[in-house]
Amino acid sequence: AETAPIRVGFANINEKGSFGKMVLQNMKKVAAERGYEIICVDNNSDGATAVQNADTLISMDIDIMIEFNVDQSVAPVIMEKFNAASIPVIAIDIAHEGATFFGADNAFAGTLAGETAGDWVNKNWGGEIEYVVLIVQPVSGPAVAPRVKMFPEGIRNKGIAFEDSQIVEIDGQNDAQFTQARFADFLLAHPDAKKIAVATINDVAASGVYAAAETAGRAENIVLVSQNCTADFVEPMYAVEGKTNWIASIAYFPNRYGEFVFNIVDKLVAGETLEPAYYIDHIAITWDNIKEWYPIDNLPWAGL
Amino acid sequence: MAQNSNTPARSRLRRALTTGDASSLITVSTALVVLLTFFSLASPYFFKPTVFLNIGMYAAIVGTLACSMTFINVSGNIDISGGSQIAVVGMIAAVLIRSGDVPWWVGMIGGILTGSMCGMLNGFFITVFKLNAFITTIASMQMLRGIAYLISNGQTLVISDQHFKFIGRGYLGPIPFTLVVLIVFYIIFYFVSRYTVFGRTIYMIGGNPQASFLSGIKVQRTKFILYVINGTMAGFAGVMLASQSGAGLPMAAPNANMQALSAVILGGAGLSGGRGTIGGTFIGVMVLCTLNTGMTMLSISSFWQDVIVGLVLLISVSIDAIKSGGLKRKI
Amino acid sequence: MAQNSNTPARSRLRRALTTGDASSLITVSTALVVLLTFFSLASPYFFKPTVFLNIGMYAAIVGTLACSMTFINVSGNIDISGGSQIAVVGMIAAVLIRSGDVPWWVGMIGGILTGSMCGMLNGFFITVFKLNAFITTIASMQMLRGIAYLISNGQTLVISDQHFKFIGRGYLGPIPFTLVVLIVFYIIFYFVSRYTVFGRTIYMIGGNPQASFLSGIKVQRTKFILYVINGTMAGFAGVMLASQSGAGLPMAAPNANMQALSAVILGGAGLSGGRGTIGGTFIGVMVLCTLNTGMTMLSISSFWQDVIVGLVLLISVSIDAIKSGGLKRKI
Amino acid sequence: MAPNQGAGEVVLRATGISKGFPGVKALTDVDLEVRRGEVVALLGENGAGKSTLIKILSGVYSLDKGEIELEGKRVKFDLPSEAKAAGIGIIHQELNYVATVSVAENIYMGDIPKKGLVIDYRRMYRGAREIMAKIGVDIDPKMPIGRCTVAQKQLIEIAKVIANDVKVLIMDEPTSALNDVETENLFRFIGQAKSMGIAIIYISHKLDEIFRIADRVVVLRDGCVTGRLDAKTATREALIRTMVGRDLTDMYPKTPGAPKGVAIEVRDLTNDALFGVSFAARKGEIFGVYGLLGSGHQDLGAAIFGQTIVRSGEIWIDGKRVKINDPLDALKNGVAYVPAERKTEGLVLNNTVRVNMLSAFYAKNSRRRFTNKRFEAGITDKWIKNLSIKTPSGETRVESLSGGNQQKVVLSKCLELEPEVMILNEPTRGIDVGAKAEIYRILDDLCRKGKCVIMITSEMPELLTMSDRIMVMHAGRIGGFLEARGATQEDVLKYAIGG
Ligand SMILES: Nc1ncnc2c1ncn2[C@@H]1O[C@H](COP(=O)(O)OP(=O)(O)OP(=O)(O)O)[C@@H](O)[C@H]1O
Ligand SMILES: Nc1ncnc2c1ncn2[C@@H]1O[C@H](COP(=O)(O)OP(=O)(O)OP(=O)(O)O)[C@@H](O)[C@H]1O
Ligand SMILES: [Mg+2]
Ligand SMILES: [Mg+2]
Repeated sequence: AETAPIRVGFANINEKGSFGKMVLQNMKKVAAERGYEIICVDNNSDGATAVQNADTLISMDIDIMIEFNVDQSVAPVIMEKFNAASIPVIAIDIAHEGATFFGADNAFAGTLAGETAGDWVNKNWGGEIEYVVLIVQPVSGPAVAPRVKMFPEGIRNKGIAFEDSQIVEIDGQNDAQFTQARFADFLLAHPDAKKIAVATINDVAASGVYAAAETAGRAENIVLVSQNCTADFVEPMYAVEGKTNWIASIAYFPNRYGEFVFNIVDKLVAGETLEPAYYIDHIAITWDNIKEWYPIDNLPWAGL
Repeated sequence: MAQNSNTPARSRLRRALTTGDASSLITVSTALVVLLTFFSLASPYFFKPTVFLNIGMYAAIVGTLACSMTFINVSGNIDISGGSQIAVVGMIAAVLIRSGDVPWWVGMIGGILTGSMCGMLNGFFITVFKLNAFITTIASMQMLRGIAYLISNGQTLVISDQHFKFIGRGYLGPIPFTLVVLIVFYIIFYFVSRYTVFGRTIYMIGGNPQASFLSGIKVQRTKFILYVINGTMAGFAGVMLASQSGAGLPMAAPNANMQALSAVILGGAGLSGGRGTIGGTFIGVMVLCTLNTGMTMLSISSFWQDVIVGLVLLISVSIDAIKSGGLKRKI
Repeated sequence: MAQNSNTPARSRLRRALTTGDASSLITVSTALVVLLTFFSLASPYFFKPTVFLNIGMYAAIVGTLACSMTFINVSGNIDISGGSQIAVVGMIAAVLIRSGDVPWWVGMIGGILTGSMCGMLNGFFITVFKLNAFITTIASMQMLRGIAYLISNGQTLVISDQHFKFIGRGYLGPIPFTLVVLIVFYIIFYFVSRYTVFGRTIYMIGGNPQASFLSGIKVQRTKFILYVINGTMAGFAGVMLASQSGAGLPMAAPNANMQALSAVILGGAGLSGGRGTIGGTFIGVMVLCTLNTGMTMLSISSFWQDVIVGLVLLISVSIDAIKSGGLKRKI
Repeated sequence: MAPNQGAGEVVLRATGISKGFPGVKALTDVDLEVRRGEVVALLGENGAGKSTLIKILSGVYSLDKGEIELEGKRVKFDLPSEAKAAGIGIIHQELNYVATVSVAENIYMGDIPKKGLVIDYRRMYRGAREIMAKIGVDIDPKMPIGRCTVAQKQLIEIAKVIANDVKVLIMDEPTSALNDVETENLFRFIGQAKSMGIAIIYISHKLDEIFRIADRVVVLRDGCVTGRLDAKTATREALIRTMVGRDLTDMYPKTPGAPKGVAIEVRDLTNDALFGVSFAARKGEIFGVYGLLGSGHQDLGAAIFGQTIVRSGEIWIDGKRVKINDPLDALKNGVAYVPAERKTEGLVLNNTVRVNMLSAFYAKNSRRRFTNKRFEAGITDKWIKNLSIKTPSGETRVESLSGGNQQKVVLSKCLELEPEVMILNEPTRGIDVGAKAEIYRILDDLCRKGKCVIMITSEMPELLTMSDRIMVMHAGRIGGFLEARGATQEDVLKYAIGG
């Protein structure tokens, strides 16, 4: 006999970015299509909030949990709560021990960014690099750090050599304008550098980096690869029709997270055995493939 | 006297209800009742003991900070570095416990004492150099946050000690331990504020520091003690948070200070000193935490949550202001 | 009078140098010189015209906000919602420009007027209900930030208009346009503060609002105007920022308000009102921006940067306090 | 009403003015009129409603009922700026200055002279100097007013009002901080103003002044007009009776002291304002301290009590050297102090009468760590009764008490300490005659109980009648000592000006 629909709890990463927004939208859409009841809350990119949300959702009698928490260190606490309530958990992007993992492969994404930049450098700068600048963001936590920290390794994978001393880290403080000012400082401190590879943890920070380079008239001196492939990257790319040194952003397809995750939920409900982890196929979006993945007339965030 | 047309008792009651602390208490209590009713009607999951206990469990962090912050505000001062203090405390506790050299409770006490030391830092600049409290704590907010990151070079430090876990996540029967701690704190602070000379002193120096000084009160010493108490309470809050999240997080509690301050203000302790009650703050904390949980349960977007929290604060202080004649006042 | 053993002129000079605005100005200027010297010695890239122009270019956002915020502080009030105002402004400008229906400059003006309206909101609650400025702007800070997110549902709104880009990124000859704007603002505000009745009125209501009111000054109206001015300046800052980053960002300028406030305090306008100068604030802004740039050039870890900025603030207000006898004061 | 000779047509007429504050009816149906060239004195006990009435006339408060006519036209002032523009100038009871700006800017506050868009600083400084000269004052107009003495500030307050062309000049206790010379200058100016046809409302608790300058007297009690008298014919007794509703037989109830030995000795006290002050005051005497403004007598109490920093000097109490670093040390050594400014130094205005009365008690008896409301209520009620403090109860906030009653709260705070040495700084400033007499009675009582009372005052009558001995100060040093019995004003002034 048909009973009430299965209640799925979803704690989102942070609805204040378009990334989280797209995840949320797709989750809701897919849940509705497949007949699940979904209860959505916002973790606000804060571990402590995620812990509290876990308790709130448990008190709302959910059957299955989709946890999108960016703070690795609170994972054990969260899992302890859901285990105690016997609620199965699918964890997005950050491994939660005891949960089924789905999502980003941060180290792979970082390496891919480096390899993309490496290919470009081999083609355009004859395989030479003077500096590798990593725009880090400690406030976002260590889990996502490999997205930039693996960048140098990716470049080296392409046969480009440089010393560790040529790697410079700048804290963007999760603030585009601050990032911009600091990168402008970097450029001034290295007036003669012509071959700088830059990686950022997201597209917003990258837009700051690129604005600084443009303003200083040195956009030619950098090659920039960012992460997430949101509007911040796609729109300017179309605007200049690929004539930019912000060559790529690594796609995570947040607009399809719902689809992927509910495939796992379906298996769970059907009682199938699950793999411990399901990964996204990250793709480096460049001008060459952008029309295929992000056609201008059908952008995933257009309806937000 | 000629002016009283009512009986003295009635007019005294009316005066008490329309001015000062009692008036704020009524405003904030009304807000709480309205919110509880609204969420109970709007969500079938809200009106349950487990939900309330849960609200209490997470209210402990902000509530503990708000408790001593009430004293700070009543004394005519302010502290906006509480969130950073909590972060440093959690990191120190985590470092100590993870070192494996000391038992978990040494880590706990170390964390709490770290809080006291942060309070001493603030108190030192405020009472020795006579710096403005807001300015001092703007500076220490930045410095302490930087230190929290420096301790582990930005890493989060997972704490897996099973005993330590109990502090933030344990239950005494059905009651969360943090809620018990919170209630004990409020009882103690209430008692101090109402029945001790020290409590009285806080209200006096908030009302008029110069006159208090001339009444033989050691104003600077009292202020210093208040900051140490506030730091110690941030220590307790930091330890509870570290236990609740099972880790020392350098970015911990980014909004805790603003929330605690909002709760204190909702509870009627403004910024001009000499006014406010511990009970009011408690209800203020409950209002904010109920709002958080209720809005989360209703899946209200976090953008709207910001707007609503701001509005609640603004409306309730406006009601207070109107009741005490703010509209009619010319200055 | 008996106490003056020196000649009047000498003692007046000494008085000017050891108390009040001049003293703060000296402290903050010294800080600037020390920093410039230090960074010039420590980094071979620092002491160059391009670096200074660059500091000025990015100082414009915080500098513009700090400019009018000086008036707010001098008048004995405070505004901590500036960062949120900047975010709302940028979003509105972006929406207008992206709509494609209006030319870019309409978007710019729309943004600036949005800032004025945010200022009106603050001014309204502060002057009509007579709410405390800090409390009001805590609330509006949260509300406006929420609104910034609501405008685009959290999306970044990329602005690709080439004319609009000039505002934040253009140069007039070798001079960044934003720096020109900034300097013009400071000249105007300096002039107003020194040579107009309105300017002096700000000092008076900050020094003693009651006395000003009784002397026939329209205190509430002046305050309202100050908040509108401050909002308008946040409008300019928001437009410059949107242009500089080529987008309306709902999370823009998270720390701009604290930085502007720190600059104002460094410049000598405390929080008690009646004190402070536009020139001091300008140097305060330069100190903070020089610190940021210099530390980045030296690749100092951002954790240390927080600690150092806090320390610079604390040390310079402490020096001011000591010079004006804070150590010796009993209360 | 009989028209006064020399007075012209009515300039300001207020009819049926009523005003209530929450729980208080401050004014009931008050009529008042002032004519050109006339001085109307407004008299009444503390809290009678005088200040409230003139605040209504000047747009500070809005009225509940009633009408105001200025030169025959009905007016309504919502803000002080409107009253000012209409030609009403007012000197408030409290000093209203902005400490951080210059004397000239204070004088021209609200209408600084402009040249185009820009302030005309030259005209402002010159104008300020000229205006001050009118009332015989010479202060550098560029100096920040914060460095002026209280008397200078009061004079600047007066200059501020006469900087404008006023039709009506209202003065609320303008002389409470002035010495005789300064008062004379003010009266000379009032005379000029009268002859220029300005209508003047004058409030003071100093009855002598009333007889000197007023044409008519209007007396308020509990917010109602209880009498209108002609100043030329009224007697002192009649005025007091209309004010307080009874006769005041003995204004200065001083019994001669019987000193029994030194209570407190001060040796070579030196700080920023005092230069080697030494004296000894005895048990069972009232030791009067007098000085002109700036002579350091105002700083003496604060220095002994540990409020301000002392550079050198010794204090001996009851034959023992004591170290007083802060007021608490003083309290513990049996010294109590009534500061000059009750509102800023004496009281926590937003707290209750009870809390204020016991503030110093708990500080002194530091072993009491817990408050006890019943115990406190007993003490509070005792003093409310003993000093006849007019307050609804001990739980009333002191901000809602009238000035005189606030002063009594400060006194009872000190009396409860049962001090051996009681220092009072201007104990009766701004206090009505009835309350003044009560305070004198309290001081006399203390003295008879063998306590030492040091009374610092600028009021000559109370100095001469209440003291046993007098110390006169000049320029931070001692000008001389006198036995009060038989001393005259001239004797005192001779020392005060350093003669
Ligand atoms: N702002 C106010 N709020 C409430 N009550 C007030 C206020 N101002 C005056 N009152 C009431 O009005 C009464 C009259 O006060 P007012 O200041 O006019 O007395 P006064 O005659 O000037 O006394 P004093 O001689 O002490 O100056 C007071 O007793 C007080 O109760
Ligand atoms: N908040 C208040 N509530 C009730 N009455 C008040 C309040 N504030 C002031 N008052 C009354 O207002 C009157 C006037 O106060 P004001 O500030 O003019 O000085 P004052 O009390 O007359 O003192 P003084 O005569 O010593 O200068 C007081 O008599 C007091 O009774
Ligand atoms: Mg009065
Ligand atoms: Mg009065």
